[in-house]
Amino acid sequence: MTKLMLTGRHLHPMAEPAAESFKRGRIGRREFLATMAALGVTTAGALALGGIAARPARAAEPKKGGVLRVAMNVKAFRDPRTFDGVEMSNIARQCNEYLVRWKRDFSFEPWLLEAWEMSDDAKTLTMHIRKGITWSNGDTFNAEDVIHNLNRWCDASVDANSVASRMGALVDSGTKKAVPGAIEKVDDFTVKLNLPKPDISLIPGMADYPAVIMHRSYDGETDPMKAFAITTGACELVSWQPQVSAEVKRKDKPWWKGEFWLDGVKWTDYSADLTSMIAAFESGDIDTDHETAADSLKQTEALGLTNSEIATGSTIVARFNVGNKPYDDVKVRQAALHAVDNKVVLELGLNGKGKVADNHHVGPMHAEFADIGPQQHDPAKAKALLKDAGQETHVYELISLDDDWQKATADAIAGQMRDAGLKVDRKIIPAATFWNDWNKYPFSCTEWLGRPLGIQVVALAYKSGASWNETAYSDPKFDALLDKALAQPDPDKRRETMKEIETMLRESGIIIQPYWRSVYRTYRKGVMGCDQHQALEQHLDQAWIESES
Amino acid sequence: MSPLEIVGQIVLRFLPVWIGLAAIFVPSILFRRRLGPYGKLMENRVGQIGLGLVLFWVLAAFFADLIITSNPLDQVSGMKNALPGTAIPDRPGAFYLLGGDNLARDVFSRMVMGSRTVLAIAPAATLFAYMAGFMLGLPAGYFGGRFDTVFSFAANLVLAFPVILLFYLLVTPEIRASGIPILAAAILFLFPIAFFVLLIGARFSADPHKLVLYLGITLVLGLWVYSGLAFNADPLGVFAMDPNRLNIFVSVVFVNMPVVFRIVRGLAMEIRTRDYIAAAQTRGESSWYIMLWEILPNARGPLIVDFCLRIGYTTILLGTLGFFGLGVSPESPDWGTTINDGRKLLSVYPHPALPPALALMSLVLGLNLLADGLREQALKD
Amino acid sequence: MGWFLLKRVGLMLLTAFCLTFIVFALTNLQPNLEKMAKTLVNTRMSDEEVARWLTRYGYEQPVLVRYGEWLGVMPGWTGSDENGKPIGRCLNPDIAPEDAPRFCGVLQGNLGYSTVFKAPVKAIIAERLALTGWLMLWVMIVMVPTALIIGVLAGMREGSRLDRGLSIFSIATTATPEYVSGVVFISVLASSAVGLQWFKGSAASAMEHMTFENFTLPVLTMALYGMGYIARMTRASMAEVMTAQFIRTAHLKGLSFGTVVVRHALRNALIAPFTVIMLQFPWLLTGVVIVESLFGYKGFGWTLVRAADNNDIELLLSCSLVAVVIVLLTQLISDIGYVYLNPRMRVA
Amino acid sequence: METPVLLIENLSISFFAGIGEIPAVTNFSCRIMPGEALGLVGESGCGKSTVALAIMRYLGRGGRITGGTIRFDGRELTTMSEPDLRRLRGSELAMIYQEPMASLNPAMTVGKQLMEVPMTHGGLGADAARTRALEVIAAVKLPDPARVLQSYPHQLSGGQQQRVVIAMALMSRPKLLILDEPTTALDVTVEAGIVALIKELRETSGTSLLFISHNLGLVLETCDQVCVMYSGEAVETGAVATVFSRTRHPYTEALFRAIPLPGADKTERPLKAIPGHLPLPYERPPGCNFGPRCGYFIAGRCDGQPVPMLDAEPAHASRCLRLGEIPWGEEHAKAEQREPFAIGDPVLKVVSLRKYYASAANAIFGGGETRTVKANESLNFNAREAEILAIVGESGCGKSTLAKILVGLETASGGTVTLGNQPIESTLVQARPRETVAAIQMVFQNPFDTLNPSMTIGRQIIRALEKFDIGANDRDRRNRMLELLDLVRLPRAFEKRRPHQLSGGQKQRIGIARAFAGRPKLVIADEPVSALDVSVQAAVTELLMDVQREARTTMLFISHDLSVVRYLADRVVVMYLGHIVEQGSTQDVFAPPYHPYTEALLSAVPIADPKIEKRQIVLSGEIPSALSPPSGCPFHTRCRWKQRVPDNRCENELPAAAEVKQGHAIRCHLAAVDFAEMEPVISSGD
Repeated sequence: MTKLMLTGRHLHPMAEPAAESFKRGRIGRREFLATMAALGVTTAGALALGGIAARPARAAEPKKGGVLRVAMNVKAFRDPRTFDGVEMSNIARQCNEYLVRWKRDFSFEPWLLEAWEMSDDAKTLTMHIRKGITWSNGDTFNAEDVIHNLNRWCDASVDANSVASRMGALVDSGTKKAVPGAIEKVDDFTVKLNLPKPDISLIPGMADYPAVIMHRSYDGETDPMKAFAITTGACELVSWQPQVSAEVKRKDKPWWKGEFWLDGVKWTDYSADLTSMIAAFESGDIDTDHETAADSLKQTEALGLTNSEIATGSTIVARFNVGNKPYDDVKVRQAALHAVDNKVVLELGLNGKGKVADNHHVGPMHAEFADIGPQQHDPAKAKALLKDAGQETHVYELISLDDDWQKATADAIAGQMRDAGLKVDRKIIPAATFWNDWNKYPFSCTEWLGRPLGIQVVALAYKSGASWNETAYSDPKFDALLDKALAQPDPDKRRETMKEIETMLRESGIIIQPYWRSVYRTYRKGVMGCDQHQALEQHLDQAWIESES
Repeated sequence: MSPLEIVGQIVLRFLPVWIGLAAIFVPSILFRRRLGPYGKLMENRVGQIGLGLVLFWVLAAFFADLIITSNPLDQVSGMKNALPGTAIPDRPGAFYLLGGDNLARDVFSRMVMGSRTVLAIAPAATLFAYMAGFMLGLPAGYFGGRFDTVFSFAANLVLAFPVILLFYLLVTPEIRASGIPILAAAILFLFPIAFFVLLIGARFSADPHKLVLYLGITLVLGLWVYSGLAFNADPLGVFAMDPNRLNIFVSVVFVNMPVVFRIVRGLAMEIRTRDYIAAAQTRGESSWYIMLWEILPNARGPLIVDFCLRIGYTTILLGTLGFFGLGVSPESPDWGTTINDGRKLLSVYPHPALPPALALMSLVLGLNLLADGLREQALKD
Repeated sequence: MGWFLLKRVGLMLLTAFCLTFIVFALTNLQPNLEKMAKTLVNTRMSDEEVARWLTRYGYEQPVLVRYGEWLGVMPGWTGSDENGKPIGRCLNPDIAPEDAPRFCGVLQGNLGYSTVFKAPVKAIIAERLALTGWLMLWVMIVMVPTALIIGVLAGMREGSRLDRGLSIFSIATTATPEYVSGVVFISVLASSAVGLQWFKGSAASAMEHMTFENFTLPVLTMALYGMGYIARMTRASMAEVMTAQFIRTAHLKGLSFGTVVVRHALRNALIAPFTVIMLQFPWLLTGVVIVESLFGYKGFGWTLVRAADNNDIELLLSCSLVAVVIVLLTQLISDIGYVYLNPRMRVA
Repeated sequence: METPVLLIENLSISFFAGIGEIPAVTNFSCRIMPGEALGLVGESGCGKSTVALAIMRYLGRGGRITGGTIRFDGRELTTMSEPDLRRLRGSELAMIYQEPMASLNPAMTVGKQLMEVPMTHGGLGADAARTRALEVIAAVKLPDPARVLQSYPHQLSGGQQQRVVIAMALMSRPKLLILDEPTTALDVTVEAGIVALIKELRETSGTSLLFISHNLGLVLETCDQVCVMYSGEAVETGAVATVFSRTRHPYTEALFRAIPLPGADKTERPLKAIPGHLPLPYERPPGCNFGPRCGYFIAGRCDGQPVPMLDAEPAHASRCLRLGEIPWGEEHAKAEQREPFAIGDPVLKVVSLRKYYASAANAIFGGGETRTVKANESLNFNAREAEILAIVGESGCGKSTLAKILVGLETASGGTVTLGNQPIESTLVQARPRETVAAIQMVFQNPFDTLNPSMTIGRQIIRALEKFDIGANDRDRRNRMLELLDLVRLPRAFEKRRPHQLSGGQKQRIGIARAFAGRPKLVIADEPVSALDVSVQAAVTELLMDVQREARTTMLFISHDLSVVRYLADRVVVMYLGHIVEQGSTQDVFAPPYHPYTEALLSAVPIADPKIEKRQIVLSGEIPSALSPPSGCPFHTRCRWKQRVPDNRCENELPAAAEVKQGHAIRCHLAAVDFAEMEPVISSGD
């Protein structure tokens, strides 16, 4: 019989209702899997509960050897908890590992943890650490390492520690450190987290890219060679030259997890220029890339390369900052929403490579998604709303990054608004500068990566006064609804609240959220197992080179 | 549409340009004997071709509204990367003659409209660079001495800067926020006013009535344009400059200025040894009169040639800015930006990038040929 | 001669001083510092975090003081990081803080540390400049002789059909910017779209080993754009020399056309283009930026763009230093070379 | 009978350009016998150089021989193949032209350029070629031949360069040497040296010469035969003495009337300019080309048919139909005599004027050291109202600096200059009051440079009027401008023209009009006619004098041409290296006693009158550089009288200016006895 829970405990009470929702089609596959993982249900158990057939085993037999050449921006290494791009983690993750891995099928695989279990009230998380893993210096991987990392993650006083926000309930808002007594070492291989309030997002948080597990001696060293001197992973770092390239090679010693097929991996930075990456593919200089822009797919196909696709919860929003006149007037904002046909934005901005979204930043991939219907596309109404607001002459200035698809999307939105008779100017700010004021621009486009739970993003981005609330939207009623939703572990129950939240969000008109993106990775024939991941992670332990180029 | 039909349609769309070209060229060739230096240009094949190419784009920019088939910003669903000659859905009889770009906009119309942006910025920026070059280069060349040393040093300083770095430092939003471009514009745009004030002042110093009248007109007009361009504060709202465009404009002027300075300075140094300058000096003419009325008109030959070349160079420079993502404005149909946008998909869709690239090449080529023709004519005299 | 060199070196230093100060002032504008902090720490940092970080790392001192530190005439800043460890401009993990020097600027031979590349500026500049050096070398090898041949052939018989053809060709090359020709070359000669995959459209592999395949296109792109100008200068110079009286003298001495061209015209005709060729070096620097970005060749130009993009202050300063030195050095060589080529300029 | 070295018969040359065929030379014939020298004379544009280049078969693109034959030593040149021509050129046929500097390859040593000739033609090895080069260099009297061979052309002076060019032409002992205005670009004393050299070489080598010049005097000195050209044709040929003493063509006669020969006098025998101008090649009149400008023209006859060459006497031919009817040699200028003219009080007083410049030693590698150029050294002279004071001297003597100080383009380093009662030596023109500015004006040397090319003639004159505060309003000034055009005898329609539409003489008239616009007290004329053709020179000289007389203006006439000075000036100041070496009335200066320099200058001036006898005094050496002037007397390095002065005083001591006569001062150490021994340089043969 399938082992349902990761630990020995009996099935979590919330698991079966969730499975029920899934079977009725109220939540999607990946949302279901995410929920199950959060509760500590095994993947196999989740599959069984959800009535999903397990994936067939690999068709081909992996081959050992070869260096995989990857095109990717090589950003400078920094303390992993402050990573602000998945690219950094993709080098780091070959050397050091994560407690949990978010797999391509949206399930969570225990990695350095062997198992975890969530108490019924969702306030206690017990983590069982995998035994038999040793650091490259001979130290045994144990609770000390995990606690060291947990404490570092929870230190919100450190600038730009982005794991702190993922640790949610563990962080004391006063001291900006872990809540005293929350992290409890049970024994050398068991750690218990005692949460002051229920939090169902911890395990997904630990799978996120900044949560690399470093050795207990790690203290913020920024030289990657020193930082990765002691590792648990399959590879060791050979070089890490920011902006240029990075290289790892397989260790001589066997890896606890088993086989790592590649001899090594070399990432080369081709900057953001698509042409040079295509040229690199053509020249046979690279085997695969980090991400392929939707617009380039046709080119890569023309080159006879393979594209791997995955739909994600990543999206872009054109948001108003209500602190700026005339966007304090909901009519002006609504006019824009009515003017834009999200379908066309998807077509022109992303080459149709995604799903149309409905301007409320919760999607069908989220467990708690409530379908409130598509945004009404009504140019006449848009014009009328603007007239009502007395802003007929207003010129919207839409700001975006100069990144290709983001720029194209913003241009498409601007085009739609113009079609409806609104006046729009476009302004582009280079990536390096964009973030200086990203949350203060009156009307701009921001990219949001997908998170396993729908409520996660909404709480992060639209709650009054939240540090990433770029809309300056503030409504006590909305905040109350958010609190309510956050306290409801059951997605079905949460859905009712979500319906209100989604409706309020859309009616407030603060965001145009045209689509959910699909992301792509391209690789040449003869390279196996480097399919794109929903969070752009590179799980290269699964990759191997069938034939040299 | 077949390729032939596309070409035919395009030729037809350019009808106003053909008429304009004919209206300019036929009388020019007929009366070339009476038209002085310009008429002589008509006897030079290279100059004729160059002038033709330049005029083609000038007229295209002028008649752009008549030529375009779609609004250059209109995005039509279904026309993304459409091939040349694709019919527009819901608009019977309408086509994207050169296809659609990545945002489903009409490449043809964008190329035609792009000529406006290019021809609005490049010649104007070159002109401003010339004004500044005159105001600094003439005295430097004419007087020499310490003034020359200081300004030549400054010019060399700017020239020692890698152009790209300069642009990276000048065209960023950070610099815009710091107000430096406005300040620079405030100074640079003063040069033309100073130029005309001195020009008139030197000429009519003996005639107070005319002096006051002309100076008054110059100052009123000049300051009016000035308030609009430099500070975006034109009380009547006629002259305005988008801050991003102002920034680029100022930077381009700034980069060109030292080169023009050096040319003007060199010419002034050469011409000041002429007897007619000595004659003017022995008449007791003021220095500015000599510089602006005696030296400058006689330096015009090489200056006009360089002016043509410089417009071409500035056009390329604007394209370079687009290439580095520092371009005019995101949706602008200017050629540099469209080339850069189009090149990303070049290997599958060459049609969005090639027309603006060819347009840019032909304009710059035209300017170069024109300059060459002018130079050859000057040598023959 | 000695005095002349001294004067030029002095001028070079003064120019470098002024230029770096301008670069320093521009890169240290508050928004630029903020941008830098965000790229270095985290793009979504809050304003307070940025301010704290800037203060901690010594960026909040007056610009003049910091420029002095860079020059090495002011003692480097010191402070402590969030963990209380001593940090400072002159500190280095390999040396105990007590033993670290007080001054560490350009005067002490320290060009600083690149925030983007996380390495000493000196090492980066040396490595990248060497790469660009190769590119420039090949561009020169291709461009100069071709341009001179075209120019001489065209100018030899001014107005002939050969002259017309070559002149139009030279004009066309100068009218085609690198970002146009490079793109066209890639799509025609290197992409599978056209099918002529003669060369590689990416020069990234040329950084390790240059081959005909991976280095031709960048070299060609740059050489072509620069060639027209030199060719036209040579042509003009040649045409002028060909009308000179001493050419007539040579003809009337009974020399053949070929002898006249080679022995009498060429040397005189090449004096002017020499200056032009030398002054092409600084221009190549700009071209190099475009071509290196286009072909993914990580040389000096590419470094410059990276540094500028990320407001890497000390790297930018060194880049501009290099630029100044290249510009002024080529000017110097051009001046001296002109004198040596042109006997008229030599002291009797 | 001997074969002529050169025989040209009915040669016609045309240029083909965009406008069509332009006939440059029509029906030209001439002959040079071995050892003979033929002078080809005519004004610019008459086709002299074209003939020379046609002989070399080097007409350039567009130039073509359309008819006739050129036989060189019996061989037909017009049809000769290019390789044959090449063998001829430089070996048997050599050519020298006007500017020596431009004729030499600046990037090659003199030696290499010389050696090239025998190595190409004689098949000589390098060593033999070098030996030959040394020989020839010595033959052209260049000092230190070995050093010369290693020099680059720019390291030699203009005179030395021309000697090198001559040497190069002589390297292969040519049968015919063509000299195209070989001395025009040189100073008079240097020119005299070259002319002497040419004469000598002719005697020693027996080479035939084709000597092209616009200067009749030079031709007289160097040639046996002369051919006068006008508008593409030979109009008169014959032996030099015959043609010059028994002129049989109206054009040749008119030329002689236009040049200031020693007999000319500004009041009694003024110069007579040739009216009209040289017709353009494609606008030649029917019949006689000179017809429209000829005083003996008879309509219907002279313009009826092409005029053939007619024999006036044996070996003397003329292209004039009325050869037998014209009363040749008769004086007919009496009606145009001028009234003698009274000279007033001193207007300009120059006392101890000094001007020093600081000059960097070397432009590029120069260090901090600067050297002082002493351009003017203690100048003292006066100029009176209505007087023409000539300032004479060769290039570098400081005359232009003096002019600059007077007009206020420079300030003096010392001394005083007083105009009227006003000291002006230290006031720049900008600081001078308008009246003073208007009071001192200048006429410039180069007519092509004196007018602003981009302004209309009228505008330029009006601007001067504006600056001089003349006329109450624009209409007044325009009227005044038209009057000025009348004054300089130009049509009023010129008002709207631009300078490039005017000929050199016309431009110079505008320059005169402009200078006289403000009724100046003092006009400085800086070689105003030296760049003009002979016939135009006369007109402009006369005009200048008329205008000056009418306004009673004082004129400083700067010139190196002593014939014009003798004709025009009331008094003469001779300058050498910044010093005034002699001054006095014209008669006094042109008669002994002379300053040794004046003596040499006088001797150097070629005179186109076979009746005049001239002592030949050729100055040795070069004009010293103003940067390192000789100590003592500046002229001592070239003075032939030096040994008469004891104790090396000339080397060590600057002589004082001593009056040898009332108003005639000479700055020389020579004693009165020596002065008394001096003979006139020029004497009339009768």
